[in-house]
Amino acid sequence: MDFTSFVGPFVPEILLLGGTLLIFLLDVLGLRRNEWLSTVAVTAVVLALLSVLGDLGFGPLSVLATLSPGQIDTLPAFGSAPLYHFTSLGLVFQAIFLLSALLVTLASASRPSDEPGAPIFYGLLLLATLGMLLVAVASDLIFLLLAIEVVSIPSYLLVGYRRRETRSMEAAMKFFIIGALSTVLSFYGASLLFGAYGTTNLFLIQADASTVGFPVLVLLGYGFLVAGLAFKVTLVPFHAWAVDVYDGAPSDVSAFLAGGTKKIGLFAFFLVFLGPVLLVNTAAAGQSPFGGGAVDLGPTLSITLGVLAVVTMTVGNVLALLQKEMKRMLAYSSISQAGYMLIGITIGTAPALTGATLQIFAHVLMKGGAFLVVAGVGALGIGPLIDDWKGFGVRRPLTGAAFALMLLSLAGVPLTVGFVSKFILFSAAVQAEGWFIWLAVAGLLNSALSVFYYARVLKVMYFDRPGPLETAEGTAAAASAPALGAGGLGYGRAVAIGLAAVLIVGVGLYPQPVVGAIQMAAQHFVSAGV
Amino acid sequence: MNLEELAFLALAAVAVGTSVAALLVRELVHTILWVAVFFVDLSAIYFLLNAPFLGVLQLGVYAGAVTVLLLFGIMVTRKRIFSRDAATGIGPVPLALAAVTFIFLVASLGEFPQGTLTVQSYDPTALSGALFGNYGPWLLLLGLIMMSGVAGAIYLVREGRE
Amino acid sequence: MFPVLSTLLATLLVGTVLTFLSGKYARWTALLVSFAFLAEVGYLLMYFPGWPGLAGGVPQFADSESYAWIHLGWLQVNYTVGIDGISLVLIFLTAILQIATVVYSWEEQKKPAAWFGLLLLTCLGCVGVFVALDVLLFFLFWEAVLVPMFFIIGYWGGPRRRYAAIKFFVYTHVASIVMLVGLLALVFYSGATSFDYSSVFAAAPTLGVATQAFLFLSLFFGFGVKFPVVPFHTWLPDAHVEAPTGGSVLLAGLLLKLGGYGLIRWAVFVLPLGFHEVQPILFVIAFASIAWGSIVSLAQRDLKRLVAFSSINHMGIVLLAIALGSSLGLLAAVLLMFAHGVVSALLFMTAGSVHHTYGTRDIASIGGITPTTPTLSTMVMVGSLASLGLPWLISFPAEFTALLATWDGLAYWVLIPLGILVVTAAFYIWMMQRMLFGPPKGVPPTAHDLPWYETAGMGILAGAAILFGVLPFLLVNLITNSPIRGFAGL
Amino acid sequence: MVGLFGTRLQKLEWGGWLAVGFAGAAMALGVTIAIGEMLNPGAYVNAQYTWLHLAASPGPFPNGLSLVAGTLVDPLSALMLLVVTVVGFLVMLYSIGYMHHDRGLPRYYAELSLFLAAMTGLVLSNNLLEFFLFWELVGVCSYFLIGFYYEKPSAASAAKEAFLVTRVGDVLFLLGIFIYFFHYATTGPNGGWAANGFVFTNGTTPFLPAGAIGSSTLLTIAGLLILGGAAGKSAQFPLHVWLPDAMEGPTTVSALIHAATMVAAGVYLLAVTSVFIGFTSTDQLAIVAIGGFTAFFAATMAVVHPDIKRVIAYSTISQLGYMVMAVGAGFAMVGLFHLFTHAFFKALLFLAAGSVIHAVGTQDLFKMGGLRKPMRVTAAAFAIGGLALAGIPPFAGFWSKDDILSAVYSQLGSHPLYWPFFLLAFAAVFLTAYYIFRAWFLAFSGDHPRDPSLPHAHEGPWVMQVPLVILSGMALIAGLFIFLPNFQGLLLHGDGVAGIPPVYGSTDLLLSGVSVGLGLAGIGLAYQLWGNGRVYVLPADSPWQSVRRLLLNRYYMKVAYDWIGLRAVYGISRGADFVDRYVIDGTVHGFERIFGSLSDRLRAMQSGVVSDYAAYVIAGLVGVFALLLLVAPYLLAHFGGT
Amino acid sequence: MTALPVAWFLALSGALLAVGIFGLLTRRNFILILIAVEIAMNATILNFVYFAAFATSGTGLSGQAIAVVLIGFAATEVAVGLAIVLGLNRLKGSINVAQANELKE
Repeated sequence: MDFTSFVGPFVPEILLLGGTLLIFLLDVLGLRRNEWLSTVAVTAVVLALLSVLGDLGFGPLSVLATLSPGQIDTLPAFGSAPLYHFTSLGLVFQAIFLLSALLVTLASASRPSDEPGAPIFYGLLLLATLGMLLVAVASDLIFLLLAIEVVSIPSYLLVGYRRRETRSMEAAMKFFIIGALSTVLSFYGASLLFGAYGTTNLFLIQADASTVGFPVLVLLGYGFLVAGLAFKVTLVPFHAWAVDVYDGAPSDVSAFLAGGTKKIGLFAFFLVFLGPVLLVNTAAAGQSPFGGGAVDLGPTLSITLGVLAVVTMTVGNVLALLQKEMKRMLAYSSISQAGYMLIGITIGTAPALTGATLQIFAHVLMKGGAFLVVAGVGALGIGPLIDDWKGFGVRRPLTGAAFALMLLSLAGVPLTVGFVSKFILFSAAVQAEGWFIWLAVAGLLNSALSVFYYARVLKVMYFDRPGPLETAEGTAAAASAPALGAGGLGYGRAVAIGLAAVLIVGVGLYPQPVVGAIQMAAQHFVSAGV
Repeated sequence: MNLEELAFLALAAVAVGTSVAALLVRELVHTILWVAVFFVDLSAIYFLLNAPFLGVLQLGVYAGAVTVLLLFGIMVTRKRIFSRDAATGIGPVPLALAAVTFIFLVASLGEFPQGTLTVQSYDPTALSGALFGNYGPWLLLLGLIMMSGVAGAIYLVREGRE
Repeated sequence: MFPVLSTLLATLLVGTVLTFLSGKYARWTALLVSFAFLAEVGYLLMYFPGWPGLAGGVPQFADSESYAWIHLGWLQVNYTVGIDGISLVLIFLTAILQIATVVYSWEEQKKPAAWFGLLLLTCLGCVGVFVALDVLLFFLFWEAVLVPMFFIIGYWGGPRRRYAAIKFFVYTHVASIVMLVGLLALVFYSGATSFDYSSVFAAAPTLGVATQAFLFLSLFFGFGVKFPVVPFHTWLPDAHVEAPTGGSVLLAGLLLKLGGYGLIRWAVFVLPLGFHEVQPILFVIAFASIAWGSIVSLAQRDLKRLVAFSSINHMGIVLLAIALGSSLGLLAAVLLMFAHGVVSALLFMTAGSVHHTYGTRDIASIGGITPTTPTLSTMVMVGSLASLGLPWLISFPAEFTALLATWDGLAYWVLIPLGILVVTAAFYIWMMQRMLFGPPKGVPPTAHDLPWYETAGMGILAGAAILFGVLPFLLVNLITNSPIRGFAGL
Repeated sequence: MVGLFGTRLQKLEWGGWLAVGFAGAAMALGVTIAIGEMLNPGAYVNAQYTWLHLAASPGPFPNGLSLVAGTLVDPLSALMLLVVTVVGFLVMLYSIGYMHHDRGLPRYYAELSLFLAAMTGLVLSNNLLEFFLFWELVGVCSYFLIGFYYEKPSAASAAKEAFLVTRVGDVLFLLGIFIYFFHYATTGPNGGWAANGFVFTNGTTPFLPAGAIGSSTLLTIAGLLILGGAAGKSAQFPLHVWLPDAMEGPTTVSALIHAATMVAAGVYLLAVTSVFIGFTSTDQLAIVAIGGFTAFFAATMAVVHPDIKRVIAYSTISQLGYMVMAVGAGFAMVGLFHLFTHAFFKALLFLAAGSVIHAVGTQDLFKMGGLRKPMRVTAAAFAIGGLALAGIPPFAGFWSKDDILSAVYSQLGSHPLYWPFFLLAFAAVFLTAYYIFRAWFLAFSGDHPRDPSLPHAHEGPWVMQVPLVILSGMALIAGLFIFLPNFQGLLLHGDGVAGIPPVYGSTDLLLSGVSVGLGLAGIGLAYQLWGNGRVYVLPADSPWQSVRRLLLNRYYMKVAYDWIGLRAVYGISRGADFVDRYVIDGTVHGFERIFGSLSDRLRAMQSGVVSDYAAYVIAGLVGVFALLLLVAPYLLAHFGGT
Repeated sequence: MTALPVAWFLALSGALLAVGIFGLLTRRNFILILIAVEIAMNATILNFVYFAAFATSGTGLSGQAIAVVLIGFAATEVAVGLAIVLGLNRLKGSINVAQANELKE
């Protein structure tokens, strides 16, 4: 294995690693100004993004491609057990991950230049992003789980990097404990699969469960994996940490968690479960030891994931209904959105994956963008409660409009990318026929339910008058806040929010380029297997 | 029942016993002791399974480093080392959850071949070759994990100026 | 061919943006846009080539345009628009209401740019629904209407506007969602090659009767809530009462029409077998709406609430006419939608004027307002009499046709809507007796007759009500230039 | 011609005269047309326009559907046109004097003109639909004119009542139209409606061959519905309650609309229907029954009423009953003849009454008295009108009423049930004579008003007197028109299908004698009780007191209607409103509450303690196992594969 | 040549996992929780080791490699966990996780 052929495909990852190291170097040198660090981070992310887009063959960017077309979507020879493997869907996900990192780093550029902990923030952020990119190329279970840990460990620390804040540290503690538990569960599941198949390679594991002779062991293994990965995806009932963590973490980190790292769980779901879900045995692999009927891996997993999806979206929405704090409301909404995304893998067809991937893309923009706004308006005297946003939309029309747009997109209102993604996802569910239509029904009813609390926020923002107290406090806080451009948000953040908003509307109006690319990738993914 | 089986049963009993004891004793320092025994016990099981490299690693990392780390943690967070943990009950719900998990797990036991199987042994050289060859990326990932973990952990515990 | 429909939509879109940007000159921009739009609609009406008829059993449309939008193999969505008589007459209604509303709210002081912009946006959504010939495009516009209306109710509305806005938004959104499931199932279960109307239309007959019935019901739920039909109507009184006058006008005049239009275009024409299966259900619901709307109106003290419930009654008649499934019934339904659009808009304007002239809409607490505000009184009378189906005003030909069709289809069941006509007359006449006549009561000394812009806004509608009441064939000829002409009935 | 009247007149000074001028022009045209029709039947070309057109399509209208509007002049409409335009002109003229004190005159003249226009349109309609359009327009004008003094609550209330009660009739009428519509859509000439719509043919040929009528249940029902419509407009029992209350309007309006023209429209409708479509025998019986009963029933209420206008109003109802009866008996033209004469003498009575009211400012008969001397013209006019009403020859009422009685008499053989109504009609003759002269004696006889506070009475201006004189003349001679051959021709209506009874014009002497005798007896009784300023007071312990109360309270029907309208319907409506707010909307709120409490409960699980979160994770793990190993296999076994 | 029944190992690792889970759910002391996680982690590592030992196909070696990596990973995890413990202790003066419940609902 010569160096270029090993390193070549990993240009984006190496860019990020280089960025990290440079940041740590600057830290050591004492150059800790936020502007410099963020410039490094943004540059690294942008370069990585360009490289990934080049690999995906986006028009003129394809000159930047570091992967030869033959390296993408080519099946490895049977029997070989590669640990990583490039798929176009993986590249799409890399682009999505990098987009979320880009939004966060851009927005963070607006922080005060003497922001404490900036080096560790950017360093860990880039490292986590690097882990995310690695998740997207995994083709081995252990590689996948370790890559997830490359994301998780920096995430725990990112949540707690405001080490003087109790809330931040408490969130880190909760995140860590539940994360560690989930890691154990995932690895335990992987060990069971390893026991059943004698390998951890996902290509090899995709063999028929019945040929292995351990149908129940395999099911248990997948069960552990579901539980372990569900932590990342924040499926109910594995979700409880997420709300506290999104709430307690600095909002920019929340944006990164909700918009970015959560999605690696979904891609992991794609990688791990797509094969089994698509398996439909005519003859059942075995009997359930507890009675009740035959064990049939494909449909069994599909039903389980479907139930989880419905439970997740419903509970997430119901929890969000009466929530009084903005960040927690967004967190609950994020949980319910995970339920929609899970529909994609439950169905497992290329259209469904397309829908889910687009939903993930949309969620990066909507939820990430929303958290960025929340993070930015703290300086404008907006408190944590939803009621603190009274009259916000009227007082700050542009920011308000962007935030409203994100909420509307989350609610799935047309002309936004949130609508298109749900539309394609639910179309795919209907198109798959069978019981999957009920997933679409449940999802749609849930999105209707969700409208209630998004509309409530809009109500507060536009229809409620701010009380004198709130206004006074807001004015005072705004006055004491450092002078930032772009309506108090800072230029970097304004650009990030603007970028998200433009993409929300742009892709919502003309989704064809994005959706077309995703669909092609998903098609390869499904037809080639992992 | 042959010797290996007897040895396994003994080691298994010790493993379960020490782990339970570690969690139930109320003196934190005693807990560390029990845990240390548990780690050593597992190391013995690895030796039983013809995996001496792992056994050694277990002794070094777990019984050594991890135990010390934990002890260190107790020392730092406690005013007195020998202090009792706040009483926490056993709780029927956690017990039931753990038990049900166990029951689900052992439900698959029927699929395993009855009787004994020969334990394979692997050459540590082959293992290291694999670790730095085919499975190299795992180690690389581990390296990334450690790097971020160490960097972040140091930042967190450092009494920085803010 | 010149893309006249896209121009139509673009006019409103650009107009909306310009209005938003034009600050205190927003009303002039809005008026200009409205006139431009009216001119374009006039052009359409003048050069409407007539309904092209069927090609291979599939209805064709005039001025149709189609551009690829989302093409994913299994999912072929196009931007496809086109019109026939039904859509054209409703677009015409939109143009009338738009200009009337803009003029009526000429002196809007509270964020005028946003107000006029949102008004235009609502109209844009409605026109979009009327011209869309693609499932997704249709749904898109359908939903897009909700957002501006949400803001209109919530920002400019009455004391309970926040509650009403959310209720309106959530309630109708839930319905749309059920409808979306139906639409998706319609496309995919029928094996339509694309989301285009023609393709869905051509593929739908392959569906079995039971499937069609289910699909029809799910679509009907979406359309029915917009209608609204009993018992899914409770968003309407709240929304109407709390909405500002302009909002109520568009809500009653246009948004309710979306339900009827959708039902005709996307359910009745497309799923005749399912339609036939669920026809009895539709009848029951229609009769219930007719009776309920009218009877409950009688007990209302709030003028707007009264008109709101009367809308339920009228839209119940529309549903009844549609449910008959005859060409006469469909004609009546469209005619009645137009009529109701004009008349209810007029009535809501009068309610708004009553409110800000006398400070209340409580029928019982004001009386004898005629000497103080004769113009307003006249408008109330014209509106009420039109709404209760007086000949020479626009509702009559529509209601007459509807009842005629009902007799044709259901014989003596027509007694229900006929009998209810008396109740309808009763609550209007009673309202007029209490409010307009008798000794003056609750008239503030400062009350004076309407300002010119309100008179003009109402005048446009009253004029339309009289013009098309006397010359209904103008509309009828237009409406029958549509698949109604070839509708085989059931 | 129709359009001219819609002009909204702005200036008070000349507005009234303008309206009078147009009315005069209309009268000239109307009279010309009527005479033209008399001299040369079918002289006028009938115009026709398509009003609503539906192209041919499958379904009920294989040839498509056309609703048309057009005009038709035939003897029927010519006669009616004559009445409408002449009385209209005279009333308009009278108004100049009568109304000059009032506010809102432009509105008055505009509405009155619109009414005349609508009435003319109604008369000239050539199909039932167009007829209905004008019918409703007439009703609305009536509504506005009754409510002319809208600041009086009683006027506003009366207007409402009139509208609603006639609305009931209208609804029935509309349903009747539908039935005819569809009946003829399948069986009518030309195989459908496409060719000529629902058009009355030009007078000579009934729409349907006469023989085709008789048995069809549907047609019977349609006939009854038409009767319902007519009953509403013509204030026949049980929809008569609105007409007395309609006297809240200006007296001129009462004279024109609620005596001479609009209320007669119901009779005209029946006549038109019987001529062009025909009634079944059941219908005929029902019409006779309603008419006969109403004639008697309304007369009884007039006997005791103290209000001069209401006495005349009840008399109108009663006389309309006669007309309806005639149409029911199969002699539409006789009914119309009575309509013709009645229009003159009843307008005369109203205008005379109006003159009295104008002079003394009250409508209460018991306050008046001795007005004969200061108001000679009025007294004479009222007397002539009264004689005409009482059916004393040679006044107009005699000829037409006598014709009706003999027409009904000639039909007595066709059904035994005709008898009681015939007798009731006869009894009503006596009552009529009694009450109208009771009113005359109360108002005019004696020496001075009973209420001394009344202002000194004097005659009105010439514009008020001239119509009185003209109408008096008409009341005197209109009945004699019957002897004009051309007028006879008009009544014969072409082929005489629904023309004049065989006994017409000659003397069924016995019948006439009895009728005149009853009339004279009635006058005599009135004189006995009320003549020369006498006031007859019914003894307090008389058994007739309860009857008097019953009559004064109008048989409690208005009370019953109010109860139904206010208590029952409004009660239901309030109940429905309650259900709407709290049950239907409550269900919506219920969902809200359910989700709300669910949300609260679920959020309570978010305890903030990380151990709990870990427990959820493990519970989730167990749940996943259960799904995988228990639930999913069960589902697969019972519901098949994916 | 050692020979052992595979199922026993699974039972043992299952039991250890259950103990770890139990400890995780019941203990409130962060360090005890950390220990419980490590017990469960050891169960996992044990799984890889014995499955590798009883593997019939040639890739069994990877099981041991995984075990090596996991041991390293577990150590890192403990280090990170301890860092968080210390941070928490510094702010709240306690490492009782139940007392860190500022964030809820």
